[in-house]
Amino acid sequence: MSLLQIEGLGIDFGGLRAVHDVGFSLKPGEIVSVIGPNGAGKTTLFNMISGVYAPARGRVVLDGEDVTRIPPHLLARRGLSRTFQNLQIFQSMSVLENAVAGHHLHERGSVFADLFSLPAARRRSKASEDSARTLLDRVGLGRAAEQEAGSLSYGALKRLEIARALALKPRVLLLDEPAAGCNAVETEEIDHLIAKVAAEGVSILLVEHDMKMVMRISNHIVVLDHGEKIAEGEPAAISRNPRVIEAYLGAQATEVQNADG
Amino acid sequence: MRLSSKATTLLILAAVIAIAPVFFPSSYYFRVGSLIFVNGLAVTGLVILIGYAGQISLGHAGFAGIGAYACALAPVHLGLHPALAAVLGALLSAAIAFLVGRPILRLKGYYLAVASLGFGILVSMVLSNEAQLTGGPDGMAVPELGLRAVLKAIGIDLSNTEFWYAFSGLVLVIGAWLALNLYHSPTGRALRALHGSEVAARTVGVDVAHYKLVAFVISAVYASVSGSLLALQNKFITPDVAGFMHSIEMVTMAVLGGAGSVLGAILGAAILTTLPQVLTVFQQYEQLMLGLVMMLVMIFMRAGLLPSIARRIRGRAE
Amino acid sequence: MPELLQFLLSGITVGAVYALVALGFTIIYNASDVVNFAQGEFVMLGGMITFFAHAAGLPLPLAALIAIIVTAGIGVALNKLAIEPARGAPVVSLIIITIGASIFIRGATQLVFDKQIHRFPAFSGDQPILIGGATILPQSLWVIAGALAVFVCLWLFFTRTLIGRAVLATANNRVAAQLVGINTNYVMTLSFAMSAAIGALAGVLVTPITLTSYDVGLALALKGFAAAMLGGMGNPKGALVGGLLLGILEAMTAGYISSQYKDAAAFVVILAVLFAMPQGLFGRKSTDRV
Amino acid sequence: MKLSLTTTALALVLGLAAPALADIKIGATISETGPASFLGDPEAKTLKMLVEEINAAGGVNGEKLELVIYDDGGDPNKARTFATRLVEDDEVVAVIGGTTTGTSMAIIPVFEDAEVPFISLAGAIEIIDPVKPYTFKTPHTDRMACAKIFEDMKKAGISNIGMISGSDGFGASMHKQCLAIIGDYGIEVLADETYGPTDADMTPQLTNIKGKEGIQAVLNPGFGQGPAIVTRNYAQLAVGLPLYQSHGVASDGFIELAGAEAAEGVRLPGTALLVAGLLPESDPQRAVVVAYKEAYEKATGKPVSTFGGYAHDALRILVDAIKRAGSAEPSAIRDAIEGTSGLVGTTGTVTMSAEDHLGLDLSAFRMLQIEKGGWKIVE
Repeated sequence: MSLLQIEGLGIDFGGLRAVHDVGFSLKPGEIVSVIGPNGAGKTTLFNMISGVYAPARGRVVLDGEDVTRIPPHLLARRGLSRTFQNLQIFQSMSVLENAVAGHHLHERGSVFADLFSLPAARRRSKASEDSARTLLDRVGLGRAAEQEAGSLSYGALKRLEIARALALKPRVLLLDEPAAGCNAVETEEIDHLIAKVAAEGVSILLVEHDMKMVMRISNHIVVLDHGEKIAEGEPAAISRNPRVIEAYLGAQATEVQNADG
Repeated sequence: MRLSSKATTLLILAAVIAIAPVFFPSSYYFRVGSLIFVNGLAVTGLVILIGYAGQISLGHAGFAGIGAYACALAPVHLGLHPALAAVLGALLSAAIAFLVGRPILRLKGYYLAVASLGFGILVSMVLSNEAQLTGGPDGMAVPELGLRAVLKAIGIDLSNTEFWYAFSGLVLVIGAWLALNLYHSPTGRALRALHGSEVAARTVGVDVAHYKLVAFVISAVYASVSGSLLALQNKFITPDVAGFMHSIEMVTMAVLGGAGSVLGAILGAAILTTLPQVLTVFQQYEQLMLGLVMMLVMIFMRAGLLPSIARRIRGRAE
Repeated sequence: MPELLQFLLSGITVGAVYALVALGFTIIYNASDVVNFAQGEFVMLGGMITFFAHAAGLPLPLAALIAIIVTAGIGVALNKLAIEPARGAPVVSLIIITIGASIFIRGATQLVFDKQIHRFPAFSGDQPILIGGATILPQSLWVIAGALAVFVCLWLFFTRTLIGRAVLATANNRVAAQLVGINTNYVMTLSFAMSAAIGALAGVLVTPITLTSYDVGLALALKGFAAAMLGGMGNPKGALVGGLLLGILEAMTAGYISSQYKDAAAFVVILAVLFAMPQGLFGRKSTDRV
Repeated sequence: MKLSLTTTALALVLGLAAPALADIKIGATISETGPASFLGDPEAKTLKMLVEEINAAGGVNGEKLELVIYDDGGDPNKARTFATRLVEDDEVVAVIGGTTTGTSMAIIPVFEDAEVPFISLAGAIEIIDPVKPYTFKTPHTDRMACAKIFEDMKKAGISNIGMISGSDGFGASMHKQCLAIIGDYGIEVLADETYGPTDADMTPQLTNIKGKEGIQAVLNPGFGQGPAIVTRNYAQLAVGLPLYQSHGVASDGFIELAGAEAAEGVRLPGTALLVAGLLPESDPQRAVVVAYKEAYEKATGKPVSTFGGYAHDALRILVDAIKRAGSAEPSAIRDAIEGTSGLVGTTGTVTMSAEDHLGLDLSAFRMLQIEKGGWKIVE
């Protein structure tokens, strides 16, 4: 029984096929990686699954329910959460507040209670703050809680985004290049974190350029090139697949034309 | 430190309001003070809209106009007490903000600016065109609030300007308290989140359209109450209160002082309200200087006066 | 039927005034994403400087030329002193900076010149031209021709000239434009000079019809801004169509419905258009990049 | 930070407002800038010029006049603050001002509460009707301007007219007043149009008026550039009916803006000031208006306007009252102003009473017609 099912997903930008007929599925607790050269359409695929872009074709099915073209905030309620390739941190908030903000669905309540700072509102805030501190400890940012988010390093911000995404207590987590800009030690930490989260039963969809990491932690790999799925399978099989090797070697020559995905 | 910032802000505000009269040489200063508080209230609402939620409105004077004219019209036509009329005005503003806000807030940046501007202009146009009801551009009288007489009966005898200083000061402190509560609440976090990154806010489950609307409605109520206070204090009101220039003035006060901070925005209101009074000696150069101040602050202190100064002081301390 | 034609001619006259102001907004917006609320002051300066130069004895064409050059210089100064130092500031700060600039220019004009209303003679006399029972003043034709000429020049500038494309490239991606060797500072300066010059030209053309004084800028800027947004900011075609549409709408409302609510009708239509098309009639569609 | 800034501001205000004791301090709040600056600018210039003149001639009752003047920008809220400042902080003995009806109405309560005499320069009849003890005004009411125009129309046998009014305070107020009394003259308004104060073209409205069957004349209450554009559009459309303007455009500037050709034949009720040179030697106003006109034009280099004349009259009334009262006590001045009798000003001969705080009648208005770029008295 798959938790997330992608069927024939596709979108065009200005007449150009950015992503075409991509399909695969995720089981609970499974880690699936999407790889491919720059401009292959990985982030676009993420944006469609998470509701940021409306796909032109295909379906996204979450736990048996068609959630295609449902806006992101409703997907969040259904247990889907994500991080971003280009960081989307709430810059003017503290590190702690960023993590607390991830608890929005658990802490939202009456605006009046919030305006008058009624006990109910304070209780909600307190609960999400406690949970946020635990999450920050988990991603190794416990000591930075009171700092302004803008003052953190790139790698730390990546982990902050993961903490924020985890705050939703998601069933499906989409991670867009979580290890980018991280040093070897940090990469390993993230590696462990992802494995642990998956072990708790959360399905993880991962876009990552660090091939060693991908090969190490993925249960299943989907390969995109020029917006289309060219291969799919277990890590070992993928690393031997001639089409994949060709796509990666040829990528250097074509990278310039596909400036962005 | 962070948690006590709310208490600190309220304490500073209340202390300044309470102590300032000691230095007042004449009751004219009470008048200027009460104007600062009335403007400060509207601007505190804009802090929620601009500073928290990151949305622009160039039409909020429209809500001030609704609040002001409610106090002028409801007592005459509906027989309401002026205080209830102010409440009615606030409810009406909230309802209109709710209806207008949903489509307007889908727009971004300059498009949001022009749409809100259009709304404000429509309100002021109705107020000056419907002369049978509103007295047209020449304005109309507003009945007495009557609270001063009540206070006198229980032994607190205040002059008119003193009363309005105290009363609008009190309302401002309450307004600031609510805004600060909101800042540290789940709703406030949702607003600041969508300000920081709309797409990230969505992915953590924030219904962006809903929360923008919440901020818009709350700030409309602030503007409406501010308009009511102005009308009741002046006992006379003209459509200027809803005019484009008043909208611009409100936004300028907020941004000049620091739209992200309640105290900063109130400081902005204080500066822009006293500036014309201070500049009367350089009357001819008043516009020149006002324009210059607006440009210089925005160029050299982008976050607004108070946050920029605070940062500089903190920077020196470290 | 002559009424309809008269309303139409009136609408086109006023619409051409709005279009000229709106066109001035497009260049600066294209180069820097700044909506310059001081654009109306450029129009005012064009009219005021021309009037005073003409009153001092200069022939009208020379007075107009001086006004355009001086205003262009003021535009450059505005860019150098207020816009360049504020690069990267949020929209609301830029709105306040340019409104501050407009208040400043108004204050200075009232000191340098005066607070009276002025007019200088129409270029080709005041004898109305009869068209099918309706009339139009020769000066209106000058304004309409001016709006069309500016539109065509801008269109050619943006599509056919290297520097015009450089302006667009700068708007698209400043860093990339710098990388391919575009002097973005020069582009910005040029844009402000051109916008100011177009504004001043508008002032020269419309003053015989609308009259001028130190404080006409704000109203013109608001209408021009609304017209530009209606058409879609940044697109010369949008500015032209938006301006004409707004003018005709006002004239038709004044003629057929109520002159009291003609401005209201204009804003209602703008709101309606923006609700249906959030980028205006001809605006660029934008997609969030994440 | 906030405290020190506020105290600096306070100190500034305080230091600059330090009173000089021996002088008679009078105040003014005028719309020198803003949408009514067309009216307020000449008013402020007149006050400053006359105070200088009076002081040069030895002052009033041996004391010098000190004028504290503020620019309210036409904003009633600002005007209210300045009014409070004049009364509470500057402690003036009387105030001239309120360029517009809106600003005047907003500040009247301040003066009535403080019992300081106030002379308004605005048109609406509400300012002095009902009579308030401390409030006076110098301009004719809009209602009187309407009456003067309707009288002239009636004489010419006109019974159906079209109206096109500015939607600003001046136009809207006069529009209302005219409609209130038009029935008394048996005249009917068949078309009632408006325009905005910054509009560039009024041909649609005028086309509708022109197309209405039976209209015999058109009346345009308004001030500023609007009436000039109306007049030009009127000529452009060749409406061909008599055009009446209001006293709001009674200045030489209007003829210049509208163009002599388009303005030919336009009638309006004006004050003696406009036709100073045309007045017969025997006219009691001649000496006053000629003197003011010459002094103003010499001092400012600009032509006089009716509005400056309002300020002139207000100051003359005030100074006359202080002289007669022999005291600079606000209540004494108030009583003396109410006792003003036979004072010749630019608007007419002023005789006030407890029931009449304006003191002018219709004879003060003169029906003027524009001919060949100049004024002619038609009576």
